[in-house]
Amino acid sequence: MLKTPVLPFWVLVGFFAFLAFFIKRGRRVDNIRKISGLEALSEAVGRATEMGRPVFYTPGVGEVMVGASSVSTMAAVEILSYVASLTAKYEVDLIVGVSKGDTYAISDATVKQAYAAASKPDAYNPDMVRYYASGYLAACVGEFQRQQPSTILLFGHYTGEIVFLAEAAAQTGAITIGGMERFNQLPMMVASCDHTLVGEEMYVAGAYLSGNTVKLNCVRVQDLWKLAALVLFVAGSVLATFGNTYLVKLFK
Amino acid sequence: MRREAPLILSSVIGIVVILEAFVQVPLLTTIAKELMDWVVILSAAALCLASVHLMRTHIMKVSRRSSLWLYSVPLLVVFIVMSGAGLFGGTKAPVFTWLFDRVYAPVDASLYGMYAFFLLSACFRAFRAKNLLATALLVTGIVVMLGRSALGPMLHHQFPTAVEWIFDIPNTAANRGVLIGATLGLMSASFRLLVGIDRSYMAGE
Amino acid sequence: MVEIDKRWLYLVLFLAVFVPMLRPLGLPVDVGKWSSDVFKAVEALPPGSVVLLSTDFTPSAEGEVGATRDVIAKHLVSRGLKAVLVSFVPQGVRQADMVAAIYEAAGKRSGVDFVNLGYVPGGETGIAAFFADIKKTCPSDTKGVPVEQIPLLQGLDTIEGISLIIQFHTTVPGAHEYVRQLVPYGVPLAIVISTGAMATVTVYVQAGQAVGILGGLQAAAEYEKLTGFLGAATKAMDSQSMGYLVFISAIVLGNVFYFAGKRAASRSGAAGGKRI
Amino acid sequence: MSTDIGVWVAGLLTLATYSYLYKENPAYRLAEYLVVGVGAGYTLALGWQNITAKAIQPIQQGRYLSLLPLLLGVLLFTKLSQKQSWIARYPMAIMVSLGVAVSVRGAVSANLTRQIGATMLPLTSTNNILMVLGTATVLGYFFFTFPANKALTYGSRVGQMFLMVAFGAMIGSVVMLRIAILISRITFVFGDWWGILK
Repeated sequence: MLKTPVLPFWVLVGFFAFLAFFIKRGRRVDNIRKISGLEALSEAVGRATEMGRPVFYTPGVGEVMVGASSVSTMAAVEILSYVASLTAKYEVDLIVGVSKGDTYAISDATVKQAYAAASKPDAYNPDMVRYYASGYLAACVGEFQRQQPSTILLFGHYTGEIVFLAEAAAQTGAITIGGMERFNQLPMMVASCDHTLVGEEMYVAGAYLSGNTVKLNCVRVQDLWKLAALVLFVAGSVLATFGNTYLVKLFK
Repeated sequence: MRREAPLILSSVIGIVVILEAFVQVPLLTTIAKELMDWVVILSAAALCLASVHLMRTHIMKVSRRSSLWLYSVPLLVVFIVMSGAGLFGGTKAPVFTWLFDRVYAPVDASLYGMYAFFLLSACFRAFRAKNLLATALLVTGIVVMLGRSALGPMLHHQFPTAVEWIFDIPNTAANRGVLIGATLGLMSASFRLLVGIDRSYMAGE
Repeated sequence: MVEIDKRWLYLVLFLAVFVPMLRPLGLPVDVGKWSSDVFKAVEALPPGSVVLLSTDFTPSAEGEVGATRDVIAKHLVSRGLKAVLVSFVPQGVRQADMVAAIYEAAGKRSGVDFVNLGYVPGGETGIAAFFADIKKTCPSDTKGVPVEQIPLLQGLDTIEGISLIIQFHTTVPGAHEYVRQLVPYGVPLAIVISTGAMATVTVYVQAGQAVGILGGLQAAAEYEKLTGFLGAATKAMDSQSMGYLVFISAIVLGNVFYFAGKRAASRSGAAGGKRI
Repeated sequence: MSTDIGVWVAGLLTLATYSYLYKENPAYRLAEYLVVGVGAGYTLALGWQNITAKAIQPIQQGRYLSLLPLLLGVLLFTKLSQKQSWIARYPMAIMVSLGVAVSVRGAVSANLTRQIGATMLPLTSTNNILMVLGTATVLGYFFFTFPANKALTYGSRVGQMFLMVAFGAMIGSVVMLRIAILISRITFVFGDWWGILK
């Protein structure tokens, strides 16, 4: 009944089962490694407060409903939720630039929710989340120059435009923090931004920022599975060295 | 209920779509196919919502004469002409293709052509030998630039080979390490989204 | 830290790219072995030999292999070689037309010195059929002239009547299908390809299944140098090379400024360091 | 020089866009607002085509199941209302679930198990050893919850080194592509439009 290869299915089921188990057990997770980009986040919003200039946030060019970008866009939305709660608290202007319809709908709901949760529903303004459609890049870099945000945050899914976006952001003198998971565009972000969340770090951001035990347990499970993956491919390599290709075939 | 009902419904939908990829059940395939059509319709609906928002914002700007309202006028005009032509004349309508080819495409292509300048600016600032890690970035960057241009082979004939090696070995290894970690992160985030732990867009009341 | 206005950098980059376009510098182009092998294979053919040009590429690859197409066509014309043009990709017919235009511009006649047989559908199967019986697979040329009335094709039944194949690979079907189907015939094959895909076909040269590879704009420039028909690729290479020089100089300068004024570097201190 | 008005509009907008390199200015702003307007209209028209093809036409042909997603789409618009915006949670939750499900179902095999399998290399050459070591240390850089120890610290240091080499290489390799695109843009302005270049 299972489609071949069956391994990915069992890996997914096993991983979800581990998550469920660790969440249920609910132990505290300490010793979280410092992630400088996330440490800098609240500082950066604080800076905007001092300077009285807006925070610019963009969840990228990804679409919530397109497989390749869905989860990274949602991870960016999680971070947006945190940033919006800070801007609500400190009463700093927030501008969110989006390029896709579904991402707009979700981002707007998120910002509205965050302001409501911070007991500042009146401070929310529908103009905060701006839909630029495919004029996204032109509009973002235009806003950078006009608004002179003190903080520019770029998370989510990006393609080639990131080299322009991140560098135009850096040139305004704003603090720039970025994060993405696509490896081939990451370097451009690393080159231009003050801090960059690399790959998995972006998926950990929600847990890290909230300190929520449930979410931190998920990070714990990720770590254990990473360790397992590491042990597996090292073991597979050692076995292959001696001519045993059992593991290699299993993972083909 | 206002929170739980949509969550439960959406979780079921998500699980069906995931299962369909791994399990051979004709009914599941039929349902999943149907749901894939929903993606297209829902994302188009979200687009309409965003477009309404866009129009509303700029009409407001014009009527309130807020800053830069003057620019909102041409924006609204081309938006209405473009979507009107598209809706009633189809995407082959002459106005539609003219606006696309003569307004959208050149600006888009120009922005694309500007990447080189911003890449240069990024290289100028970022490639500085501040410490060991930054030096590694700098050295490989220069080696690859030389190896990929006509200049490298003039200096030393091994340059292209070195570049191939960098891409084959260290680059692939780093890519894989990031990919394995990021995929586990993605799976974990998917779980949280599907069961409703991460739901910033609908938390609270 | 010494700050330069980035706009000076922009200006320098623009000029570095633009000036060579106005006035090609003719920077030395280092000719690789694979390009010169292709050149030699063409040079070795006696005038009047028939070359098959299989332009299996789409307009999106124009920037990478368009210049190669032009310089090869000019080279063939100058050597008095005849050309059979065919494409196994629908969009490739337009590319074949461009080769035909170069032949016509040199006063060559369709049907005698060259012929464009148009698009052959069927992918790899189409290639196999074409090799086995050219005239049966293509009943007429793109002008509608039946193959029986085309002098060039008289006596040309299978692919064995062709002295050299030059195949433009960008998609499927492409070089891999050619190599597989050519096995029984042993006609020499040269591959024109984009830089990015080059690695996938190098094994064929090493195995002797291809005489050489022309990869990307760089190879076009090399071929232009070999033939003396300097054109678009040479100009673009000059622009590219100058652009690279600007990038490398900018990095060197950036470091010079950085070490010269290290003390003042605190603000953008995070830049370039450990920032991930 | 071209006499085609379309080429002129395109050309002027090209210059307006490039003026951003000097600084943000009214000409750039006009180009920016125009491209947002045209882009939004364009995507809207395409979206509408999709709704027609996937919902309206099937409904007209008696496939009433397609009413369901259409209804969900309409419910999304309750977001615009103050009181009833909770209804929009249904379509939004479904949108997120669908996207996430499609994303995760493909990722496990392509990006996880197959990558692990591809890293199992016989440790008989320097390259293979470097590959396994690189993948392992880069992965080590992403451990978040393990208490700090020497192996982890040094391992992730090496991993960072691999990352930096990879990043440098990728930045270096896009330079050519970016210059090539710039060349084609310059060709348009000075060739097609002004006719200076041939």
